Amino acid sequence: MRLNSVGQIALVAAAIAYLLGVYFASSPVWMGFTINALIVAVIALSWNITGGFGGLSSFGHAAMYGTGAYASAILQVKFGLNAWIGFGAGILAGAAMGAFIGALAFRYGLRGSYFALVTLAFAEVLRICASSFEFTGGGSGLQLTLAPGIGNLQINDRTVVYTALLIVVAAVMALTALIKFSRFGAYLIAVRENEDAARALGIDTYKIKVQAMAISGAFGGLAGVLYLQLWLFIDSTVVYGSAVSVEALIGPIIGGAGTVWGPLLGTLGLHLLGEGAKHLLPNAPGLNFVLYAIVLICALRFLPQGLVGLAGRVGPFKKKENDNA
Amino acid sequence: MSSLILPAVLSGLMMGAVYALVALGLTLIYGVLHIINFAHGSLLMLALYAVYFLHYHLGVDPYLAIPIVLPVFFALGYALQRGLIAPMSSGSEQNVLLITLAISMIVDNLALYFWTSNTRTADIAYAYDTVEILGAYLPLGRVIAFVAALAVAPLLWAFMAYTRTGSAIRAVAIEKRGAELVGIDVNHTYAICFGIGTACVALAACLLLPTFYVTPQVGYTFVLVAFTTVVLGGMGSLVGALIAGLLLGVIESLCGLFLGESLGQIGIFLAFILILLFKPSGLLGRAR
Amino acid sequence: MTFKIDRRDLLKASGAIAATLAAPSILRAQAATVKVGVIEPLTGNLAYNGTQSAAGAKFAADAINAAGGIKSMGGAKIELVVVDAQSRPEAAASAVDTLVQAGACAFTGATASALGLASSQAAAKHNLAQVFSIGTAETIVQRGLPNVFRFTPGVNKCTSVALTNLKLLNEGSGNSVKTAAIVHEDGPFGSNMAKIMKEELPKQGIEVVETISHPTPQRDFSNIALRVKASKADILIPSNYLNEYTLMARALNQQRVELKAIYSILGGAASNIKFVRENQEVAQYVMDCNHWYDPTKEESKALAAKVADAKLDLTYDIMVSYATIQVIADALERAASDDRQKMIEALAASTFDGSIMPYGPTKFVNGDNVNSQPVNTQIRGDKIELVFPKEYASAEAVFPIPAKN
Amino acid sequence: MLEVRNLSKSFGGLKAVTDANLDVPEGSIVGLLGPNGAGKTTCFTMIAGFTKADVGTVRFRGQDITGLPPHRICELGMIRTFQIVQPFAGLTVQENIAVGAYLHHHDRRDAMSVSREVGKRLGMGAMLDRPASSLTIAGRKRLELARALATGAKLLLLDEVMAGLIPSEITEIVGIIRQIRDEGHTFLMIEHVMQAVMSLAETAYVLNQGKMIAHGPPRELVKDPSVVEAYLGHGAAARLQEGSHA
Amino acid sequence: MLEISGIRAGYGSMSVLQGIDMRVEASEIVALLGSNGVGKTTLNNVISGFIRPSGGSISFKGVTITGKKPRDIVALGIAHVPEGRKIFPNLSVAENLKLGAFRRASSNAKQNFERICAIFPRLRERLGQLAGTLSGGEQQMLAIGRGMMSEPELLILDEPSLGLSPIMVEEMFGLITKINADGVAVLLVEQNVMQSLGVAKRAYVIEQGRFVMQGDAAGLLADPQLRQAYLGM
Repeated sequence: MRLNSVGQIALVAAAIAYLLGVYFASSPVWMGFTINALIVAVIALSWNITGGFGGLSSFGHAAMYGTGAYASAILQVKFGLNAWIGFGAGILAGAAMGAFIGALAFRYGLRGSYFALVTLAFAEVLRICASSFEFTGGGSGLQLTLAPGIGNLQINDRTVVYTALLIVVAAVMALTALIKFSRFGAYLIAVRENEDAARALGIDTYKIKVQAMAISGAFGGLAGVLYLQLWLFIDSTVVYGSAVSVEALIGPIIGGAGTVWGPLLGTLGLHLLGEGAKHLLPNAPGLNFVLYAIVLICALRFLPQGLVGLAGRVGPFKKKENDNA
Repeated sequence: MSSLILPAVLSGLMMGAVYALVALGLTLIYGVLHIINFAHGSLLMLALYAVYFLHYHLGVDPYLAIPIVLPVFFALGYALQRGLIAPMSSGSEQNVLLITLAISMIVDNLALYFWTSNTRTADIAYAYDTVEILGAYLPLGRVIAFVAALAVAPLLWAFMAYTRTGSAIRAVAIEKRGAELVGIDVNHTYAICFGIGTACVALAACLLLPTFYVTPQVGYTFVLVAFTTVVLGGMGSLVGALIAGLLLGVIESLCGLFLGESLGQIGIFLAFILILLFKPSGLLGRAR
Repeated sequence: MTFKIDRRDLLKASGAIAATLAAPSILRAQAATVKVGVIEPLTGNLAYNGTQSAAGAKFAADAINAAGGIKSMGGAKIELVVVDAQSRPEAAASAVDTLVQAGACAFTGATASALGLASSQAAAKHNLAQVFSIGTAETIVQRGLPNVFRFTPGVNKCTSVALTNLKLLNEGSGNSVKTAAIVHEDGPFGSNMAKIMKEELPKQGIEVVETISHPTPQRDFSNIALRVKASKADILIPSNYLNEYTLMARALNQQRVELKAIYSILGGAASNIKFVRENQEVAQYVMDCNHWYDPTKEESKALAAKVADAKLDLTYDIMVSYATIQVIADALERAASDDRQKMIEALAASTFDGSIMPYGPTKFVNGDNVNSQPVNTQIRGDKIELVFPKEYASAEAVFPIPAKN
Repeated sequence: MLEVRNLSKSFGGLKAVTDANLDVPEGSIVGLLGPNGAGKTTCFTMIAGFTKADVGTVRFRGQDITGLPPHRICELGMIRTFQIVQPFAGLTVQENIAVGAYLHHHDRRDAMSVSREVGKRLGMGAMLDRPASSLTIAGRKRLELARALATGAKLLLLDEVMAGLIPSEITEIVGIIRQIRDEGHTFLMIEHVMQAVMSLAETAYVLNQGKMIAHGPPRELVKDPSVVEAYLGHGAAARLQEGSHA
Repeated sequence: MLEISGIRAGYGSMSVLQGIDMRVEASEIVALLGSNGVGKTTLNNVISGFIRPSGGSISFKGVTITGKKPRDIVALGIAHVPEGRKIFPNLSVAENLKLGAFRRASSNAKQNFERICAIFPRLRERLGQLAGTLSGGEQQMLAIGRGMMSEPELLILDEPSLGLSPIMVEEMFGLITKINADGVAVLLVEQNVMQSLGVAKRAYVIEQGRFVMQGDAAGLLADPQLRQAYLGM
């Protein structure tokens, strides 16, 4: 997590100040809104592994998100297992789904828009399957029994939920940083930048890409499980819908793909933007999305490296040796 | 059930023609600009509203709306590419995707705001008319759409094959640098292509409205199938899109008949994934 | 030190936004007002129903305010706080936070069960009452949440009443209907309904010869119409939404499917006047067992007039949403306070019978209004007539459909 | 160390490489020469496992490596570089080299220290923390070499490391290659510029039109009329003969 | 006709051309020689408008063309046949040729087409064939033919003999002379030094973005420095 400029430090500091400030704002709206944003940040961080570091832009991260949520929900609802087991299983299921999609797609060397389309198609197939089969609850979806308690991973106190999510996001970011500054991360970036050169350097690029999909899938599954435990209800559109896939990629791209802070910053920024748009146009549902989309287009045009990249240009530090923080 | 196979195949073909019509514009844009146009469904919706309102307010028959709607949507598509997508995307494929997404967000929500979410159907005298073919009753509107698709795909193909603009589009699609070398204005050609693609969607709207409804969400009903059609037919292949559209219509219809309508949809997406995995170039596409 | 500044800034910022939110209400707040929430999907795929419901709530609030507001609170006016649930559960849940912040005493919503489940659960944490306008899933009232009040009938009651009525109708026609085909959307309500029908119809001597589920959206109904035709069913029992119902009706007509009756339960289109207007021919004699108001009441007639003035379609969403605001207003009247806990108590004790719905006095048992009931409507000409129960009926049922010459 | 036998490859109708044979003894520097489009790079891609040869075998240290994927070949100790050098843009110079070092040093600290050491050896000590994308052409060529060296490979296939360099830079890189060789590495290098090869290689092979037309010490090769003609065109040998007499 | 003065250009921070001055007169063949990666292709791309130079200017027939778009430069009469040919493989030979006249939809396009078919009889035989299915030499001919379709006064040929068999190379140089004989000036970038100097009137030798030798083709051929540059002897 190295920050290279005054701007980046200020940006991160602002985000941290905001996240801590939520504790003191004593506003359920801010807390609720930030809780939603944090769950989205987890799926954004998931996308960031493959899309950011690996240069593999997926358009179907809902596949992993939904699989995590459904796996956990099915185990709890149909098999009566404890939520904590479901939690772990959801993460594993997400990882398995990621690895499966990756194994198939990369076997045939798919990349670019083809990869995006295949992932999109996978999410769609899963959505249709989930709404068609009995054990996934069909179109009715799955509803967890309301039974608050830490044993069931159902927490009523919102401050506790918020704190837990902050810890989860911090942990996922720490893992991201760990990956970024590890052999695996270096390999993944090498694959993104130049796959042939990477192969020449002894990297099994297929394996690396599938592993990246598995890790990304685990994070995606985690996000799905968090959603499930928070709202206790899922159906096929809610967790496999393309809205999830869009949210997964939009945050990192706006925040700065392939950075540790980008996905969180982008997601928070976009949610704040959405909330702001809603307040600017309170009596015109829908028009807030129009405003949001316009700002999004401008951001794409004027922030080529995302928020982190923009901030990086504000007061950059001189390079010192040994600045691997 | 077996007595239903023939009518099912026929109605699949009719529906498939609509998929092909929607996919024609998409395949053109996809094949030439190499971008995934996520606004395609929203543009279809917009065109359906245009046709609907022409009928509702001015009494223009949807089929007679074609000469009005087509040029307008061509201009719209041209302007979108030239004025918005190209300048705002800075040449990044990922950005194009997100910009088309943003466009669809804008169009959808403006439609919702101005026209509300009411379902509208055009009150047309022949809406219930059918044509009897091989003992099956086929809706007249669908038969017209089928015939139109069969006519339009070759027309478009001929346009691409035999006109100066057509060959410029094909040249830009495959060898951008070479096209620049012979003096083709690549950005203009891209925009023309986007315009034609959008005009195709408008045509699909004219042919679809008599047998369908329009809501601000109606685009999503067709857009994913259209993507499938494009990939199945081979990126950029117009004739491929036509064949793939018809094929998907039949697959969907037969899978729906035998597996149930819900699960039948999976047939389409399985076909999609299989084709992407094993023959990414599609039925009539070139290996890339 | 810096930390304090951050906190203060943040409070200021959130205050500013809260102020912009509340700005319109402050202007109107010269007379005492009491805030009632409305959480409906105004965008996304449920936008149509959500927008209709929100409109219904507004008509009710206007009517109550025009009649002097909440008298026990010195004629306080009802001010609606409408929040978009975006057709997504988490947005519905977040909307509750907005209501709490705005100071709502109770709220109504939320069109789809998935949204309602999420919102009521979130509201439980704030002890905020939700009076469900529409929320047919039985899980809504099975969670033991004290803040949940469902004014309208759930899916079980709707189907059982529908079955009872169907039995009466069939007996009246000399049991002319012997076989049935079910066409349902594969979502929660359609699937549930189909399941119950498949179990219950045989008990009435009606054999289910075909069951077809389809997704939403479904683009083509030709196959479905053909299968219904091939099954030679006497009666078609559809459960789907307006768009699909429209396409289905057309396909049935085009494929020349002859039926003795079309009898839908909570049908999206059969109770939609626009469908009736635009598809008169195929809509004739279609019956629906659904939420519907008591058309004989003066207030109902007034509502119908206002809806027509506003150029809206008079759908059941408007009616039930109107009625739930009436229920909330009654509870406010008795609680004489906008305290959330007092509202829950007042609602729990509700015996209100002044709503526009054809119900007896309200009685919430575990949050479910045991005196609610669906009614049967039938399309006749360009009107939707109420045919069952008899005491509210505006027309005599026609069953089976008279044969065409 | 490397034995290439009867290697052939055609693309469509075009025969890119026909029946190529080649030997690289351990500790030597062998050149692979030829004009543009002669098939040199195609040879490399086949030897290093990037494309499958139609016919022929490749043996490395006695082991048949024909058809192995590139990463397996690299693990065995043979690595190729690319003509167009593209550093991994998101990484610093040191991290770039570390991508190579990670092959046998899984721990980041080890890999980073190996890469620092390799970088210093190649005279890149001062730029280790700079973003790789900021390097000049010469810097990139060095980085490419450093990255390859960091994998611990013993045989390096260099594809035109001198192209685009100015004479002083060429002299430097020639020195570096010599130094690495003396540390126990073996080189097979594609060069278009014969000048560079002359000063480095003991033996060279000349490829023209996909065929090996000559091999031997470079100094003799430049006198070989067939080589001269391959380079300068038909009739060049005779003209040159004339020219040197004039 | 073509005047280049003080051209500097590069990619990003990398400078490739460091002040190039050259000229090409009407109807002459000028050879541009030099080994790989010294900036020959960059110079061509600057002339045809693909790369914006960071300094210097180019004029063609007295008109400044620096900063003009490639398509406008084509219209002025400079045709660029690039390295790698950049033909349209999925279009037929005839379509490729017709597109060459894209900026000159004039009445003599047909006449010009016939003229080119006459110069390249092999292309005439394959008019209906997809360009991608041609052999390397034929593709090169097509690329040149396509360039000729714009009726240029200056033809820039980048490595036309690359990857061709010796017989094809002979044929190619024969064609270049033939084209030149029609009055078209040719800027020839080649590695085939002997043959280039054989057809060219004048030549420039470029090294590291600078000209190190220039002058009469015949004179250069005899210069031992040239051998040095190429063969290191």
